[in-house]
Amino acid sequence: MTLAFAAALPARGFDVELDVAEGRTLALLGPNGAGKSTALGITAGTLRPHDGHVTLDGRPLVRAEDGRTRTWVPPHARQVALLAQEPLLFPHLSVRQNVAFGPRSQGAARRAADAAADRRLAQVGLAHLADRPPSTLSGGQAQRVAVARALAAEPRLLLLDEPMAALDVDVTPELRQTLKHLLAGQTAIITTHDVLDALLLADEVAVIEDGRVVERGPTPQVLSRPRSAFAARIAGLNLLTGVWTGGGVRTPAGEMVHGHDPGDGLAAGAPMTAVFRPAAVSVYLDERHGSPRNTFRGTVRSLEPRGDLVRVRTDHLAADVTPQAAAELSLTPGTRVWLSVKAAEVDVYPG
Amino acid sequence: MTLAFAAALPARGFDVELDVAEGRTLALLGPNGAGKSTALGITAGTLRPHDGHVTLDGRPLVRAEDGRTRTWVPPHARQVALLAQEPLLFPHLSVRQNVAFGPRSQGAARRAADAAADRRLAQVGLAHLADRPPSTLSGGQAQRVAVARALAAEPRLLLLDEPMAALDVDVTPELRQTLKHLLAGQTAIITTHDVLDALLLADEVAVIEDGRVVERGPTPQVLSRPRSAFAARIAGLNLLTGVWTGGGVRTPAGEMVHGHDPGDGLAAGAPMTAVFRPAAVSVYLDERHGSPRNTFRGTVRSLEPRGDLVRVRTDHLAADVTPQAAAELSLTPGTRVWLSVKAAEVDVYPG
Amino acid sequence: GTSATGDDGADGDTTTLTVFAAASLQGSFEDLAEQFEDAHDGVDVRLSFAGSSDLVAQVQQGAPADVFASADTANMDKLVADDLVGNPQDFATNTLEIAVPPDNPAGVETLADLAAPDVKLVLCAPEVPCGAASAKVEDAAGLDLQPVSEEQSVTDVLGKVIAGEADAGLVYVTDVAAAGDDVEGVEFPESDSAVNTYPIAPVADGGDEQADLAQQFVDLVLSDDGQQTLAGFGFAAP
Amino acid sequence: MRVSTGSTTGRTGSTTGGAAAVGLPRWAFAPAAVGGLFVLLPLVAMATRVDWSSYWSLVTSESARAALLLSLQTSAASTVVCLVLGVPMALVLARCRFPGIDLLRSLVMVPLVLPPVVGGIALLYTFGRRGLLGETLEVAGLQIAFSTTAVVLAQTFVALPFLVMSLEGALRTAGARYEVVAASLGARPTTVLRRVTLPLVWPGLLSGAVLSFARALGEFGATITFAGSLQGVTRTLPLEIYLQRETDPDAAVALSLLLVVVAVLVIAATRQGRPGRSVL
Amino acid sequence: MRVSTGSTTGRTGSTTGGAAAVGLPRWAFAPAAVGGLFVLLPLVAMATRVDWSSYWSLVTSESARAALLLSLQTSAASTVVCLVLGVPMALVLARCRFPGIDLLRSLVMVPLVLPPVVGGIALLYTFGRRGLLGETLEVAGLQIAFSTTAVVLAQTFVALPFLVMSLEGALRTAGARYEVVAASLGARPTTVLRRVTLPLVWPGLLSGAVLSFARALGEFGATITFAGSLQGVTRTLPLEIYLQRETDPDAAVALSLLLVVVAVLVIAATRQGRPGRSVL
Ligand SMILES: Nc1ncnc2c1ncn2[C@@H]1O[C@H](COP(=O)(O)OP(=O)(O)OP(=O)(O)O)[C@@H](O)[C@H]1O
Ligand SMILES: Nc1ncnc2c1ncn2[C@@H]1O[C@H](COP(=O)(O)OP(=O)(O)OP(=O)(O)O)[C@@H](O)[C@H]1O
Ligand SMILES: [Mg+2]
Ligand SMILES: [Mg+2]
Repeated sequence: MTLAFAAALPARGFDVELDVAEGRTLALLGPNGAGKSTALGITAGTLRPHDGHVTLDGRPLVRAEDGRTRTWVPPHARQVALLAQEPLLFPHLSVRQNVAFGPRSQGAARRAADAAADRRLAQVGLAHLADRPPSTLSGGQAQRVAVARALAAEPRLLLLDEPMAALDVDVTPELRQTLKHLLAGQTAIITTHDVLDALLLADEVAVIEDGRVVERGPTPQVLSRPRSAFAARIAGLNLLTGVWTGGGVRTPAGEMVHGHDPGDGLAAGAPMTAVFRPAAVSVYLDERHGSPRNTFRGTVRSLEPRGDLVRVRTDHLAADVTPQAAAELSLTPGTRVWLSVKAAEVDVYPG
Repeated sequence: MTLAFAAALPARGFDVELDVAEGRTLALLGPNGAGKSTALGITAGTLRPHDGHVTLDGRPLVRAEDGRTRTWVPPHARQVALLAQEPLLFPHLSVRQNVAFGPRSQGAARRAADAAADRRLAQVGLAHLADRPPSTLSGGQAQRVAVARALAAEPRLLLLDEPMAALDVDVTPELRQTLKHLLAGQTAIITTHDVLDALLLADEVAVIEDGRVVERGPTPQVLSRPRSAFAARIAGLNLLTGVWTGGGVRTPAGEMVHGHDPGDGLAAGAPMTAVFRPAAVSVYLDERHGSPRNTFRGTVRSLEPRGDLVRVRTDHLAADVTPQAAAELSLTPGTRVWLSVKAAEVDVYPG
Repeated sequence: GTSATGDDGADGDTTTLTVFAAASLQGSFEDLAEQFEDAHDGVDVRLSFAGSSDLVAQVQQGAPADVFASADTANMDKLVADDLVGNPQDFATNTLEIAVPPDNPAGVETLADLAAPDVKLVLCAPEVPCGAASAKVEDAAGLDLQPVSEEQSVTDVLGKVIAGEADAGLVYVTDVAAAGDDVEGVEFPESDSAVNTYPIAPVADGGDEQADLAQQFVDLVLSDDGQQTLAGFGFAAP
Repeated sequence: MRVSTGSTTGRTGSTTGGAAAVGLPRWAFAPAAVGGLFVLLPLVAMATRVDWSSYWSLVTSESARAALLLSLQTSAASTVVCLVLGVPMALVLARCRFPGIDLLRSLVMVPLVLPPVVGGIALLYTFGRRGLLGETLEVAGLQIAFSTTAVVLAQTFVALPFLVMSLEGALRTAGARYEVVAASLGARPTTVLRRVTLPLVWPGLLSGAVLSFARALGEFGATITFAGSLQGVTRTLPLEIYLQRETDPDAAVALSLLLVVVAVLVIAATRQGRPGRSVL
Repeated sequence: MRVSTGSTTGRTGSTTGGAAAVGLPRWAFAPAAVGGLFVLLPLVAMATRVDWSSYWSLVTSESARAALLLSLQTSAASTVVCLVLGVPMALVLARCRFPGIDLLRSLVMVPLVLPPVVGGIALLYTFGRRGLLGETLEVAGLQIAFSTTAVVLAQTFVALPFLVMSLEGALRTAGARYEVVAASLGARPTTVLRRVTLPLVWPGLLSGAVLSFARALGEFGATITFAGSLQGVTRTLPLEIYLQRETDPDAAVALSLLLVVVAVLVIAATRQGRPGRSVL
């Protein structure tokens, strides 16, 4: 492991273990206030853990026991670059000087550092703003310069805290592509609220909720077979958990969910997860007893356009229907509906 | 018109005219640095225009001629609340006091203001943080409190500068729903990079590029029949512009585009726009001469998962294909491809 | 000047007499004021001490003084010229003395010793009264003294000697007396050539009653009792 | 010490988790220590000279107590006057732009550079009986010079720049962003001032007030010139010290130590209320 | 004036578009004006007393020129010493946390409250021949008393708190967020200090230096007590002014005016370089 992280900060209800292998990228997902920035801060050395340790390439960066810091490598000696949630460009330096700051600080000559800066600025599409003072940039421009600055420092470990927030549609795919390119072979952690970032940039995903890791694993696995409600939501999947009854999954609310048979002899009572796509869900105003073997009651909470379809969100499930269907059923928030999904569409697995 | 806005600020290359009718919401779209925040700043009174005027409910808020301010209503007397791109919560006040600041300033009694604050905090899902100091909030929590604070001021005109950036998937739909509810009947301008915000919250859309309005109109019209490249991109549509040749549209690059016949006798040479969905585009490795009447050459720039499909972006067009198709064609950035789309899928209109 | 009257006291009958005196008179005038208060029921003597020139400036600007006692005639003359005081009378004299630190590190015995190059000597600047006096004795003795500093006031000279920073300084006899064990005095005969005279005068422009009281205070200073008190602090008779 | 000193792998004890700051370069501690010693040693030297056996009786003598009381009263009063005049001045200097404001700012600093006695003379020329405003004041029945009011004026004159300076700096650094937000929420300028601006610059305001108080407490030259030295009326502690010095330099040093103790107590007491800023 | 004064529909002329600030409450201008007049009137009163016909010859007299030159040289030197010692002190006070730091901070302010004459005595007790360090210094062959070095020490002693204070305030307000970013980009503490911290607090540093210079320029009490007064060696302009006052008070006032002009020029010149902060 390149990065081994196990730290607690009780003041923030934070207690997390993570590791990232050499050259891999880990995406940290989780709701607002889950502790994503806290994890990055402890790794970068802007926060001290109350307990625990962080090790990079076998070298301890920090070790703390019950509030006493035993080992402490100062941030500048960690080779960890942190792109914080706010851009925090140095106001007294030009855009180019900001980006050249990392190389300069690490001993590069002026011209080499400037050249590196211009290269990075070109990568984020802002070469033409190199001579501007940061105070004259728009919010999104500043964020892109901050990305370039973090990249230019060429750290052993790169920490990106929501690098894509506040970027316009025009530049997001491009910068995402740039990052994909640059993160290949770079050990990195990225926090994001966008599943696309996780899918494209991260080899692994860890989901944090309330300061605890609730789920982790390779990106495709977590996003296709999530075990936590948050991972399912971010992956755009419906998720139900319950216990195995032999023929299906019984949820705590008493609903039965049938799906692909998970095969292998599972003990009745084993914890199970059932997952299905919103597009596989049909919406009715009354209960049907046709071929779909799963039906659930719900109340419509919101309707959102989603591509060519409309996403109908109920209390705990979502369905994608055509605008025509939504209009015919005159769905509005508050409508009581039945949701049904074919067993063939439901993926059932232990966990 | 409730809001009439026509202002120029040459120092930022900004020259924009806008208006918003009573009770309607305008979405300002545009790339980073286009001038969205500038427009809001001039309306709120945090920036002075060099030339122009802003009128709210027939009352002039600011009038400037060639750098001389002729009329100037100070920000506090404008009844315009601005939620800036940064949350800027007052650090010395608790979360509740922050939200109660608007009502208190406008003369509400302490208890009434606190009650209003708690109501607004509940609406953004943060009632439990009411007694916290802002410095202990995460980035997304702070942004939600700022939304609640702006709402609590109950302004005549509400300006929201990217209120959704940095919010987690969990809370975004909910807050969007809250805003939708609250913006009904509220005159408002919202800037956003997310087409969903525009679709759900805005009655009208204006697209700004390089400090100029390039397109505006009712939201469904702009997003389904965009005239500007940016609007098309944000709506997730492919857009080609050219001139009418009688049978189709000829682009400046010499390509011919055929579509639904726009009907009515159009003069040859009239500027025309052709628009089609990425999902309607098929990708081939060689040129086909089958039923689709439109084919275009392109080089793959990036591949992104998009729901169940993969979005293939080429130089100027995008196509959504199944993962299987992408794998069969072994599409990677740099692959030269032919894109084809049936004429029936192409919407052609003047403009 | 007129001072406030009847401002405190249950009987509402207290009269205040304000005396402006040169700082070097502090000890002696505090004693004198006590004597005066003992002799005059219901009279409260307020003393204000500062450099003579400060006091002159204050009186010129209308400070509420009833009596002014100066450390030199030049300053008193300024007030006389402005017609701000009554007839000044000399009430004490003072002569110079060499002040050395208690262990006398430079072994100063005579005025001539001060001219030795390795003696760190401090004097008053010629612009201030004690400096003028120093210049007179220097002339009279035919010496060319090379001070390392020309101080603003006697206190500053004395301060340097007490701290041991200077090996010797020229100050007044009364200052050596007031400093007690902190310095040692070395008398020298040439001091007779510069006798400093202290004049006192009631400040004009007061009400009758105040003027009366002021004159009585001046009289006390000039009386035998007063002279005896002053002598106790090292002053010589005029 | 919480702050690391630039070592690559330092071992530092810290009593709780939380924000960590960037270390100072290790070399910075040497000049800082020299500077600290340069200020502290003279205080120690003073303390070693004091005859502690007679200290108590000296500082509780009637004249010393009267002087201390007067000093505390007048310094408190001039701090209030400084706040009343200085806060608006700092606001104008920090937030308004008009021609000549830079000159004005420089002029307001003049009492800092003026030797206090000259300041006292200037005050006499202004508020004295024969001064610029003397007649006007006399008609109004006001006799300022040589009264306790004069002490307060003299102290205010020398202390005002401290308040203005330190508050103006704080206002500039804080910037106007929060004020803009407050205004857009409908707060009138007075409300913005009271509920946003002043609370935000509270540390600067507090330290400005403490500095003014400290400067007023130590004021000597302008007071003796403009207000004179009458026991109980205008003879503040520094004037008492000056007088003592004529006759008993050691007593003067002992009284100075009293002044230092009072000042340190006031400064330290006010620091207590100052909340630490979080680092990140 | 760029800033509106709280009117609902004011008419204000502005020469260019751009950032607008929240207005000050209109009432704030009244006390600000009173405060301004309170500082300015005494200066005017002084100027009216000067005999301008003889002014030029007075300020160009040999003694005046020597005093002015010495004042400028020593003040510049003590400003440099203040910077060398004070910048690290401010950094330590603003960025380090260790027990006793609050007391230390209060003690560093003591020279502000100490009447300068007492400060001079304390310096004598420390650096004088018989002072705490006197013997050490004498062995090292250093003779400080009655030298220009003593003047610089006295000025540094009284001016140091100004620099420390104003820089510490700026450091606290600026916060450590940018320093953290710089460190995470690999900058060593020294680099962070040089390229981020100091440039960010530049206005505070500059105004601290100007204040120290101004305070050193006006220093009288500590200098006369500790360094003495000899033309060309230790007699700075304030000392010359005091001496003049004994014989010719009006000449003293005239010289003071020279001091004021020099100080205002220095302050104003330094303000020029100070960039305005943008409002939003
Ligand atoms: N300085 C602080 N003091 C105390 N608690 C804090 C502080 N900063 C953050 N917290 C709390 O710690 C928890 C974790 O915050 P953190 O900033 O790590 O969340 P996050 O996952 O980054 O959220 P977001 O997506 O909103 O940025 C939150 O509950 C937050 O309220
Ligand atoms: N203080 C300033 N001085 C000069 N130019 C500025 C200033 N602030 C912004 N600009 C420039 O003005 C233009 C418009 O900026 P604005 O902040 O309005 O963009 P925006 O549309 O809000 O962008 P974003 O989506 O990134 O927030 C940009 O080119 C920007 O660089
Ligand atoms: Mg965060
Ligand atoms: Mg913006």
